[in-house]
Amino acid sequence: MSEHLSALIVVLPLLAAPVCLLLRHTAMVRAWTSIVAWACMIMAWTLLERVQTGGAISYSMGGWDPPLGIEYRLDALNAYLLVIVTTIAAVVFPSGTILTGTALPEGKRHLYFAALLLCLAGLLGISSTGDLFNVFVFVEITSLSSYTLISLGKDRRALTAAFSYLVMGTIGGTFLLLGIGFLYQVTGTLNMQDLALRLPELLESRTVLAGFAFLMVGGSIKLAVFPLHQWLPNAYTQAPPAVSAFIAATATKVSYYLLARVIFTIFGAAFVFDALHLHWLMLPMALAAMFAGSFAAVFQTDLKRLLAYSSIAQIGYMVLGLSMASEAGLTGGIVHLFNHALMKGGLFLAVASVVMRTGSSSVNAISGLGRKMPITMAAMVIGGLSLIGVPGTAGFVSKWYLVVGALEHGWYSVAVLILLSSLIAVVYVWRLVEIAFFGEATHDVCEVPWNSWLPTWILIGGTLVFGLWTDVTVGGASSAARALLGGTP
Amino acid sequence: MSSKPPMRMREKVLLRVASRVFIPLILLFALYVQFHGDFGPGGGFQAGVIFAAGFVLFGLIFGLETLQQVVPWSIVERSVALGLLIFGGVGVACLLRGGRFLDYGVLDHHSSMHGQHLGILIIELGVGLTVAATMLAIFYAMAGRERT
Amino acid sequence: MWIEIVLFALLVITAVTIAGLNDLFAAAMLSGIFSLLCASLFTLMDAVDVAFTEAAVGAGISTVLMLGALSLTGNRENQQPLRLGPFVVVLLTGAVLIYGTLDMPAYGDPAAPIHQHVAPEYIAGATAEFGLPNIVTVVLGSYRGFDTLGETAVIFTAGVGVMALLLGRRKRRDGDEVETSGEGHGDAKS
Amino acid sequence: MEALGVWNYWVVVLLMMIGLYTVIARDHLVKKLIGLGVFQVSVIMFYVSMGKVTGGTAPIIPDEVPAEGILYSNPLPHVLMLTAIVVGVATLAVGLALVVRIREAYGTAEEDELQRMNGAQS
Repeated sequence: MSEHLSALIVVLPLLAAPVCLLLRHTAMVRAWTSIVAWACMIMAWTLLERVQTGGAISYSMGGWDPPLGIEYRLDALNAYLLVIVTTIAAVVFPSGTILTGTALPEGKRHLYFAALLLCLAGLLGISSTGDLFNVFVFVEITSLSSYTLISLGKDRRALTAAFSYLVMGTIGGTFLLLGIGFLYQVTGTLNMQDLALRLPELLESRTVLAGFAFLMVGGSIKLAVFPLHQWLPNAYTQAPPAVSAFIAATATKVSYYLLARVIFTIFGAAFVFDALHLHWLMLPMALAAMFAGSFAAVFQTDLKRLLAYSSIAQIGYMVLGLSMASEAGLTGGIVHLFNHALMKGGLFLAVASVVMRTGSSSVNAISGLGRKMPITMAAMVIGGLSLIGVPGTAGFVSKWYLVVGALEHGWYSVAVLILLSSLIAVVYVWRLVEIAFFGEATHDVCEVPWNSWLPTWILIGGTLVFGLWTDVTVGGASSAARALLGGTP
Repeated sequence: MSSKPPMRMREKVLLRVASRVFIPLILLFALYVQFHGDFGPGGGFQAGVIFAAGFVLFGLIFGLETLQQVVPWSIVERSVALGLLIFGGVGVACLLRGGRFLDYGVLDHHSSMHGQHLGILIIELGVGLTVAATMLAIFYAMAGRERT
Repeated sequence: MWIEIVLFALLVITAVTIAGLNDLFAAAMLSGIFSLLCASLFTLMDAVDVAFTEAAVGAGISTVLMLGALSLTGNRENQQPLRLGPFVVVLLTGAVLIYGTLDMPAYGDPAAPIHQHVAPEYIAGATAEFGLPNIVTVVLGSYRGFDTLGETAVIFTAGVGVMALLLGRRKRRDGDEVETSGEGHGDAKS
Repeated sequence: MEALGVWNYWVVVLLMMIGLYTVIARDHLVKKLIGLGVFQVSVIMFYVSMGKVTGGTAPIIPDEVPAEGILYSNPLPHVLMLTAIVVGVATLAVGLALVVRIREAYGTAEEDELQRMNGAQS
């Protein structure tokens, strides 16, 4: 069975979702969802180990060899991504706060878990497929389940947030479809490897250029790259907090992967950066995102919205790494995928605990909670420190590589700007610390039960562990970066 | 959708009689599309849509309550799940018989062509079931709401 | 050739009318007609399966869903002027699209790359390995069966979404029609 | 003259632009979804146009013996577009469900009014 792992890791959650509708009973469905997430995580770690020792794995669905059939292809980059996505799922799904802030009555909760599993399956599908049209199909599975999950937030604004996301997401998805169509029309293939073989002689074609543009814009909408980010703050703010934790930690990572795959594997860095000079477009956008996101975060009165704006800034860091197109820069961007998933997932879970106890996610809700809920608040502080990039936390590691990458390019001003934008993060994180530890206690609450704070601490603890012990994260990221830069692995 | 003004009795009788003829025809056509998809245009998806249309028509004429007696909600919800499971189950069966996921050829060890036919037939059934049930579920969900 | 030009002209007229209409019932019906016109064009372009599906889905199910939703939400739309910002975005998108078409193979050209690579093998394989006449079914079911599994999952996801959003406000014996999604929910009457 | 060979793509582009404009510029949420539908169907039209081969027939192999030498239109775009149609109707269903709920919760389905109400709330 083990050679089928790369198919099973997607198929298992995909088929586990309908099982939720048959089980129906909330407690059973909840346990089932967690078991599936854990199984996926074990598969992902196995696959990563196998890819790192034995090279890329190709699996042809239906036994039809590519380009005839759909190929699932895992290399150092996807396997790394699978580990991120499944690990976050395995931590978030069993959390005691998973249902906090949802508007679902008892008889419908199994639908919520089905949507979570579908979202997971979609993300895993995008991450591991080697077929461009198959990407579109799984993008739509992810998107439709995310719209549903977001709309289940408690406030009625969750509905409008989900609708705006639906409109933006569908436009993005249709742009992807257009881009795929343009490339298909001049090459006759949908397989990524095959496209990479056939495109080099067609790079002068205006059809290929337009196709590239649509893929990039479609992917950027999904990733919420500044200035296409408007849907993100509302969606993350209104979604149930555990959903925000899951989506913020995984969905943007997968979209980022998609862009990297298009740029490096399908088109090749030489075309994108040497011929098109795309970095002169990406670099300002990344810098603008870093500053605009951080600035906006400073003025937010809602914890989830604050974290959402900080996400936009963090996406900026990742895109910055992409635009460097060097090993250090890409390593920084890719390792930041992992680190940001840990810290944002942990922070949103901490907010979920706050919502569980106080019923509110406003910044004022945590006033004085440093004494009432010390475990949760300590996690929030460490997560915040990691967002800033304090040495010893995971956030420092990614920023270190980004600064090194910038210096290698001779972009000294960019390196300075990275440090400056981190200073803004200090402002909004310090504000939280001040309110939590020096504010008046307005809510008379106690700490959340262990099954709620433990998931938070697993992720936040991860940011500490991977802040010091970087073998796995940086090692995996740099081999992924080399695989990308080396063209087809 | 359900809270339409009641029709006059005679119109309703006419509709009911006409629907007695048409609804079985629609369902029959759906079955034809389902199983003839290998030869002409059509397949599970189109058949599912038509199948659901037949039931929706029934529900519009005889009322949501009557339709729910014919096709109870629990069956609809389970069918939505079951269709996808049938499709995936075929894939898993291929794995168990030593092939790749969805490699129907291994379903029949004597003739891979026959195995392919069998596989396509079953997965189309799965598609049809999920599509028909989902469309019906959406109708139930919408028709059960009242205008605010 | 001429029939295609006429159909395309009708499509453009329909689309412009849809964009301009304030009566949403009419717009929904017109979008059904738009789908039907597209289905006719698909038939002319030899895509019988797509035409069948588009007719059943676009002109059938989608229109019914829209009318159903409109009966719950009302069909009046406020008048609004032409907006400059969206207009610029759309023009820009259109410009890139037109730019992309300039190097495309001509419509119907049998030498186009997509007819040379992969597709011939499907056509050959349908007879040799399947013995089935409908090539589309063969590709859909077997060669690209995993896409179809994904497609079924998309439908399933939509079902889950609609059930989660709309189900359960029916009047049941226990009267569990609360299902709030916020404080203001449900009591805002039109 | 070669550009004339792609004239139908230009019409399709025009349709896409009208659809996209309806999505972005109109305020009523159902109208947005209708526009989204026009946009998606136009993309489907674009794909199906690619698959057409002049002098070809529908990709269904006839029963009669001389099945060789027949020119078929490309079946792959058709297969892809069947999936795209499904995606379109799935999105529409979820979108409409959201509109119904929004209307129940706010009493309106016009975007500008919704924004005003959301702004007043926060």
